[in-house]
Amino acid sequence: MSYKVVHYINQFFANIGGEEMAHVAPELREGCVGPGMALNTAWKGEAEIAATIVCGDSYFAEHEADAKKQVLDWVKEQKPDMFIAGPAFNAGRYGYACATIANAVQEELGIPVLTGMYEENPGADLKNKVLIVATANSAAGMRKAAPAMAALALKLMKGEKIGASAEEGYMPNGIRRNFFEKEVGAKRAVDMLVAKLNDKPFTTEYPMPSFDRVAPNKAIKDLSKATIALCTSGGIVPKGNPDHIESSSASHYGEYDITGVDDLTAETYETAHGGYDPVYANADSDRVLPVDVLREMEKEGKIGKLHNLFYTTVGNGTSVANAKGFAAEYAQKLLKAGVHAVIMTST
Amino acid sequence: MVKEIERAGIPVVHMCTVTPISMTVGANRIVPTIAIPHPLGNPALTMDEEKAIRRKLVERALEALTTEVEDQTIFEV
Amino acid sequence: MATMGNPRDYLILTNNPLVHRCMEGQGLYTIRLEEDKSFREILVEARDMVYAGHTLYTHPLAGSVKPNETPYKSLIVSMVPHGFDAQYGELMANALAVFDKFKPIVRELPDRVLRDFQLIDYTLLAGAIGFDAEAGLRRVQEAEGR
Amino acid sequence: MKLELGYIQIKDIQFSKECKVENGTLYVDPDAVKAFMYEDDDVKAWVKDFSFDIAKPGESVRITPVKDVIEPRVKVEGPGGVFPGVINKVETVGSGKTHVLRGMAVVTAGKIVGFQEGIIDMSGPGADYTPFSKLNNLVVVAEPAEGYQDHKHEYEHAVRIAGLRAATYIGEIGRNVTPDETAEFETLGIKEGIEKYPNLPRVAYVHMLQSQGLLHDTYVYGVDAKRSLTTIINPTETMDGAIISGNCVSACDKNTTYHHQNNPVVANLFAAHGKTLNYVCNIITNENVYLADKQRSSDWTSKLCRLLDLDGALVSQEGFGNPDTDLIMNCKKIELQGVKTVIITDEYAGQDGKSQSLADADPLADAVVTGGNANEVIILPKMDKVIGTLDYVDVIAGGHAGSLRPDGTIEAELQVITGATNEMGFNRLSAR
Repeated sequence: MSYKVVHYINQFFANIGGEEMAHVAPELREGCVGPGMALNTAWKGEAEIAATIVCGDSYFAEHEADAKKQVLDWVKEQKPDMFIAGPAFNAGRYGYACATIANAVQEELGIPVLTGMYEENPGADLKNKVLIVATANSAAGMRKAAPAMAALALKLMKGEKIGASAEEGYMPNGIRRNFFEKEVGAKRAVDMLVAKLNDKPFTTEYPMPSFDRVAPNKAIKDLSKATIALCTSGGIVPKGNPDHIESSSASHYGEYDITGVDDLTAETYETAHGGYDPVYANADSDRVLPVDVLREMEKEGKIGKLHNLFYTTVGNGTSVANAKGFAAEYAQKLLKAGVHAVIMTST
Repeated sequence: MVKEIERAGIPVVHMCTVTPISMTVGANRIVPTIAIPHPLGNPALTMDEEKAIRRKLVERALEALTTEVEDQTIFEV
Repeated sequence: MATMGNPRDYLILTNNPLVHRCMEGQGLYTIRLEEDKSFREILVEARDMVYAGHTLYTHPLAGSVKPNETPYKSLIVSMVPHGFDAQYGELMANALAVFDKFKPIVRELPDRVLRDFQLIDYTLLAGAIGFDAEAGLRRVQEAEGR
Repeated sequence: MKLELGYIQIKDIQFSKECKVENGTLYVDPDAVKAFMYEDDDVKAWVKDFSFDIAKPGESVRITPVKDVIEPRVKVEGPGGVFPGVINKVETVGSGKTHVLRGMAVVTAGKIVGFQEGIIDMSGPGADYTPFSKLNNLVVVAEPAEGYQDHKHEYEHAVRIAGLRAATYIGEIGRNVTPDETAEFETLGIKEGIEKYPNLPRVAYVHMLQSQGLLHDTYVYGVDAKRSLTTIINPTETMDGAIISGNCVSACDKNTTYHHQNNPVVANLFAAHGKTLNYVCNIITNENVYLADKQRSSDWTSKLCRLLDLDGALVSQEGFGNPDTDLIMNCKKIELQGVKTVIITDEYAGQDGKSQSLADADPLADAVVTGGNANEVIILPKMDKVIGTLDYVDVIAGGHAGSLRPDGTIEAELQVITGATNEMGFNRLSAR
């Protein structure tokens, strides 16, 4: 029995047409189409493309939600062992569609996925979420890309352990994997140094963690129409700490409604933070979370609205990964609630 | 944490006493505050004076949110 | 390297009783022994002091014993704050990140192993400030009649 | 300074009443080795007994807990003797001729502390990760004298010296043997080098030495490295045992004495010397716990790089955690002097490979070679024979509760394997 694969390609690779046909809606075809043939050949019967989904690049970009839903429905019906998209090479919108749809299939249907594209393709932004085989920057690279993708896909279908990115040809995805190089480390180091000394290209084996800076967002134009939310790492919670937020190494964050609250008082709020002297915050939590003045400004019409929920964590000893996770999660909530700007206070 | 909020597309101002920490965690708009245990207050003052200072700091924070910045910027009070 | 720091300014944060036994009263430094604190809690305490402006004198990840193996941690910060230094703040934050990436090991350690972990932690600390670790041990052993 | 190494290939080791090398077989009398080890007072005082064993490549044998690995060598011409300042008197080595018993090693093993670590498997999957599985090993297991628990410093010292003495004794057996192969290594004086290789980039090796305390030390001509300022040493001196290991924590990335004798960075820089670069010298610097020491030592390293007018420097590391800070400080400061660097390290990226690999980082460290992720989990099958003891496997680095399974297999992180993720670049293992 061979493994069953669903393949996603765009209008160009399905021979429908170029840019002028990029508007075509998704369509499901039986068997393999275009580049799928190369994959089938490489699998030698061990796996086979059962169906191919063709979608115009502009259509996907302009109707992402609809396209996604349609593709997911079809893939679900097919019950494949694997979903492959592309390769997209340097085609930007196609690459974006491949990575996005592969990510959706993986997350929502739990099916292994793989795509391929050129490193600078905007779709490669998702490389930490979706396995992406690095390809050349034009379709001329198909001859190399197809066998690499086929081999990696087969491993994924068989549930085999996959090797390091350098061995398997996928883009580094933030997961470090060991493997044996051809030369010992010292030889590689000397070669790298000689290249560096001669201004020749070399590739570091461990890229330093990007000193990840997020560019500042645009300023808000009109405060009087803006919804402002308050967040704090100072651990302000309703008196009695109802959610039992730990004083250090917190495992969750707090979300509290301040509808109708004009002032935080010693009777109503306190801090759960264990890392600083809590006396001042307990006596008047506005000293950490300035609800009182923001309410005033709301009444004066200086700001549009103070968001009715605030988010709280304790900075003290909470692991970086956790803190990041908490903030990423409640940031989405703030976004959905239509918050325009955030004041974050720290102790 | 400020970075995650910024990443979600919401402008954020970090009010923080130790501004170098704020710089290291990647905040873009920073307003220095009073002291670690009471960033937005000063127990040595009367409640009214304290609130006035708090208001000044929050106004500065709102000003930061309405100011375009290119890079990490500290909005001294 | 024997260092030229000012021992009066050394505050030794530790959960290791051996550090206290061997070093208490033998120098101008101050020892804050907190036996009920975990390795991580000692790091957090130090980090918060560093954030509050205390100088960090020793590296928080001294030694190659992994943080999920040994329960003991000793390090030195200044008695009084001298002003926040971002470099120390980063070292402390990184040390906590390193601690957190190791998978916690749940186990009962036999006494002899605990004693050895205490010994290693103590010698690393002693070595850092030029305190004669062997002499310290001998003094304690003699006092305890061994 | 010029040194000729004469390699005597050892293909087999056998116990015998007579000590000799014949047709690639080392015949050795354990009693004679033992007697030589006991000539040292500290060994006499702290080691109750030694037992000897031989482990050969491909055998179903596990050696654990390993303390040190040492290659037997003997100086046959030129000043000084091997392991100067420790076994032989303090006299500058690194010139003349030295015989090497290649293809074998003396491995010291036995308990020192309760979490003693270091595994060498002679076959199976674990053997792929340690270079010592490819050698014929004469294993010396030490048993401590009564009361050693209160004298770990003295006992560690005794076992360290015992291993070096055993290697010295065996090296001596090769004194009058004709080497199978010889090789010459020479670095030049500064002016001489510039005149001879005017167009080649000038490169030095920045060799970081573990120097933190008990079981974390390195000795240079007998001096504890933590008490030394950053300094310069000729690469050939290290071939005569000028640097020895007193480090026995973090098995995967500690440098054994064997690593120092056979430093792969030295070997590969010599291979490129006069062709693509001009190998100037080694700079040795320490990894101390006290932060001001780190500051001072890395300042000094970069200062020497500038003083030597280097174009490039290769930096190697030893150990886990805080040496990452020394590594990054060295790299950054050297780069800021306008000297290009490549650094060699290993990674602790967590069992899932998702965590940040190093405890420190800097954008100037843009050329990194890695020895792999030490947290990666490996299953080591049961071996027919254990030399040493498995008592410590549950406690050792990377081992975790239940790591020694009832069927004799061991589930552990690569950390437990001696030399697995070596930060001098001794191995082929890497990660991406």
